[in-house]
Amino acid sequence: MEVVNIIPLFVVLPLAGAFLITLAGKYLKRAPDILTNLTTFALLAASIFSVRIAWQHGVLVYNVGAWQIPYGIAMVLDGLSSFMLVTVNLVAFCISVFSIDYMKKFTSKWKFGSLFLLMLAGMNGVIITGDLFNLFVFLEIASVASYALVAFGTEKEELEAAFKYAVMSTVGSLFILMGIVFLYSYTSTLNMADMASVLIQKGGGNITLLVSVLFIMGFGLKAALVPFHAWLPDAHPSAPAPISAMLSGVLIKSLGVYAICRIFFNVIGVTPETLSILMFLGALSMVIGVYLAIGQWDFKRLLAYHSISQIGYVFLGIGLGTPLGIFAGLFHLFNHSVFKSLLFLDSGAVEYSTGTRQLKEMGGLSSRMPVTGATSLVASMSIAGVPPFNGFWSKLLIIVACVQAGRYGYAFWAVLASVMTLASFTKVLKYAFYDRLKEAMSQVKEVPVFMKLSMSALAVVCVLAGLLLIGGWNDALLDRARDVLLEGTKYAVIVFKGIDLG
Amino acid sequence: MVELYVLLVFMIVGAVVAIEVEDLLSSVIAVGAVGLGLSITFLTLKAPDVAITQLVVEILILIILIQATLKRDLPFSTSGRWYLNTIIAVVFIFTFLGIAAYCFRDLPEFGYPMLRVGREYLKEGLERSGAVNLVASVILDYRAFDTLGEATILFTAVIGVLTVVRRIGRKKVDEEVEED
Amino acid sequence: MTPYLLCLTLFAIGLYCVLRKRNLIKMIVGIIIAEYAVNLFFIMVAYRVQGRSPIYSPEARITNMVDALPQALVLTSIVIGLATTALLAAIAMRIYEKYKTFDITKIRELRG
Amino acid sequence: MSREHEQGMSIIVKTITRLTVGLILLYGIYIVSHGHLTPGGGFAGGVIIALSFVHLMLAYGKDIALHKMPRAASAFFEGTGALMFLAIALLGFTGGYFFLNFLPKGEPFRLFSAGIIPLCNIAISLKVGAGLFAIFVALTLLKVVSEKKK
Repeated sequence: MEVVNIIPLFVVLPLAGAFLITLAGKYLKRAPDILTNLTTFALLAASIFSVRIAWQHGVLVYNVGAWQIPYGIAMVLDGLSSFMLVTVNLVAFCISVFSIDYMKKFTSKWKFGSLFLLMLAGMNGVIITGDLFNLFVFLEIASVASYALVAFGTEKEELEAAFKYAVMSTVGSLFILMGIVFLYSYTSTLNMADMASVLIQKGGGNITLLVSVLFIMGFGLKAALVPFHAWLPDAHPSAPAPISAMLSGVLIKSLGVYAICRIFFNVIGVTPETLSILMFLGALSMVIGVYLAIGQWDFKRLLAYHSISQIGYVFLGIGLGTPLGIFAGLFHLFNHSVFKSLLFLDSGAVEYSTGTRQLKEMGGLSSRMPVTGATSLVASMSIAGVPPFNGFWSKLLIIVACVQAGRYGYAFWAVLASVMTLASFTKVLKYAFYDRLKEAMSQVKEVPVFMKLSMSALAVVCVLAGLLLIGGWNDALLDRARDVLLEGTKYAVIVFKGIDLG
Repeated sequence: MVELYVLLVFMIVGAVVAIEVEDLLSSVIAVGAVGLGLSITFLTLKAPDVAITQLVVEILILIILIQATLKRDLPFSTSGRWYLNTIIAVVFIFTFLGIAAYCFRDLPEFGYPMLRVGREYLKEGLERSGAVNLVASVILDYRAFDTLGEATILFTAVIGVLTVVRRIGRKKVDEEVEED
Repeated sequence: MTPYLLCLTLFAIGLYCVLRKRNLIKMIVGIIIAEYAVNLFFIMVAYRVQGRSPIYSPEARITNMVDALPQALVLTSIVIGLATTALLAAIAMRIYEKYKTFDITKIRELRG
Repeated sequence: MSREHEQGMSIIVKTITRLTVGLILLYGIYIVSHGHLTPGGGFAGGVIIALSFVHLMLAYGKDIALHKMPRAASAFFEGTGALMFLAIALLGFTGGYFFLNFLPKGEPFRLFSAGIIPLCNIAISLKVGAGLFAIFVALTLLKVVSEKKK
């Protein structure tokens, strides 16, 4: 068994888990829980292993069905993919532990488990694939599963949010497919590395301009960048809490940010214009998201607006195009995955115990729910950028990168948005957790053990993630991911070299 | 290639009817006509596999949508002034087409594709995969992984529909709910 | 060139319908039309003048077949369209059950 | 709404359905099994198989169709088809690669040729046929229940 054979497992494992759950889940009551957790744990282990092998080998290419590039589909594991795999699968594992207890409030657990694993398979497929159309197929798997998961409670507002989300996201998919058609016609290949080399030979031309616009609109819709964000504040709060955490934490990143980075940096090649568009949209999302969040009194809706704002930070960092900027953007992506999913899990825990999402109806919960209170404190401090939590380091790096690149205006807006985030989360902490205990809340109990376990694990990651900046860790994970983006369209050469090695 | 233009114009007219007619059932049936036209267009463009699939999928979509609209209310959807809507639509479509026409000069001319990768399938496909139907050899051998994804999407949609049609979504923690 | 533009017109009509119409079924109709247009574009890109369909026959040796790859991709994309449409239709029917209408202006629980 | 009406359409439709539904099913199976030789394939054939059951259901009402193809059976076929496809993909590992066409290619233009392609077609058709029928049944039942509520 060669080491390269691990690559298809990232798709095969969750798919097999999902299929088995539909066969067995109806009859065996514990099967969905056990299968989901086993699968996500195996995926987490595999992704940590993948960091190791990506570090040792550089780029690993797997030809599905033994067909050579560009005739078959190739899967590519490099620094960026392994970084994203770790992010996605870490969060997914914690969430699947959380949902053991949380999903007892819903019927048909096997459908939840199956859809959850299908969504995970879609995200892993998007990250691992090296083929443009294959990326689209997996993107659609993840999207279709997420439409159904948003409507999981089948109440009025959930169905409505799911419909709105599904329509807008499908329009995004159509733009992406249109872009793929144009690129296929222009280059007559679908493999990303091959496409990059053809584009270098033939030169860009007007068609890449049109394709860039289509991709920014399409993936921007998936990532909820500001002019395309209207679905997110409805869809993310409506889903069950573990799914909100999944959507905000990793889905918009793997389908949106990762895909944009991979395609623009490694295939089409970035121009200063695309970078400045990304940066402008990022800054816009950052400010508008936080501005809209301040007025919210619904806990989950507030968090959803903050997701828009934090995605803006990621795009601002990556759009700078400097080594430090990309590094900070990716680091913030990881941090945001961790603390935003923790916050959504906390909101889920509060909803589980009290039955409400309105901040005004809560109060003094930290005395009744100590674990939830403490983890919310950690996560809120992280997102607001208070030292020494992880959010502080990444935001600091983004601002420093802005200043280094001479973009003082953007640095100012980043600081302003950070201050507003802090204000908004001070409000959350005050009203929900540290105010006087209300009468109605005096009977509230702490959540069951699995929920506590998963929240504590994520909180520990929040505290420790700052260590990623130090030495060896940094070298294995973040630096590798950043180098992939900095290489730009040399990606093609590197992938073809990776084949020779394999 | 006269028939291609005729079919395209037919589809555009059908699409305009489908979006502008007020009765939902008529709208759905107009979409059926567009889909039928599309299927024939695929045939004239030498894609029989796609034509068959398009035809059967069209029938299924039509049945599902008619089920959805039948015996439901007749909403008179478009409100607002019609000329305003028309102007917006025409401006929108022509801007889009203008940009596209400008960019399309880079694409290969219609009917003369580059066939960088495609030529390999046409030459070697029979030998290397053994399938006479080259489309089958591409979807199930060269790019079988895509087809796994495609089957998975359909699977996801089935589970998704079963999820959405549940009567009871939420329950108490220890409550047993009868599920179907 | 002209077939490409006519096909894009179809796409624009579908897109216009999704963005402007205020009715759930009409939005689904728009998405279906836009999907048709994208699929058609893919097949057009594959077409060769005087081409044959990409299936060998026992009698004749065929050389000028059209590109088989986009046809395979379109098969996949048709299925994706079917899956999305089925799910959208199911959600729309459930919404109808709750609100007794398909009109989106009367379904405003949420404000984004 | 009267009870007979709910149980299907008129006698003319029922008779024609009885004559045609078998042919449609057979045609679907033909399309699936010759997917690597003629246009069609697992997906189109699967949809045709599903349509034959849909046809039965539209003509005779839901009870008879569900008697021929119970929901548990369609769920089972769907899961089995999906797992079968995945298993074929994984069996490629015996030759060293995921999705390797590990079976002998055979002689062109024969029914048993092209290695794994016919098997994949069968797996897909099982999955697609059962899955689409399940979608259709779910939507129909949804409609029936909501009409009863009125």
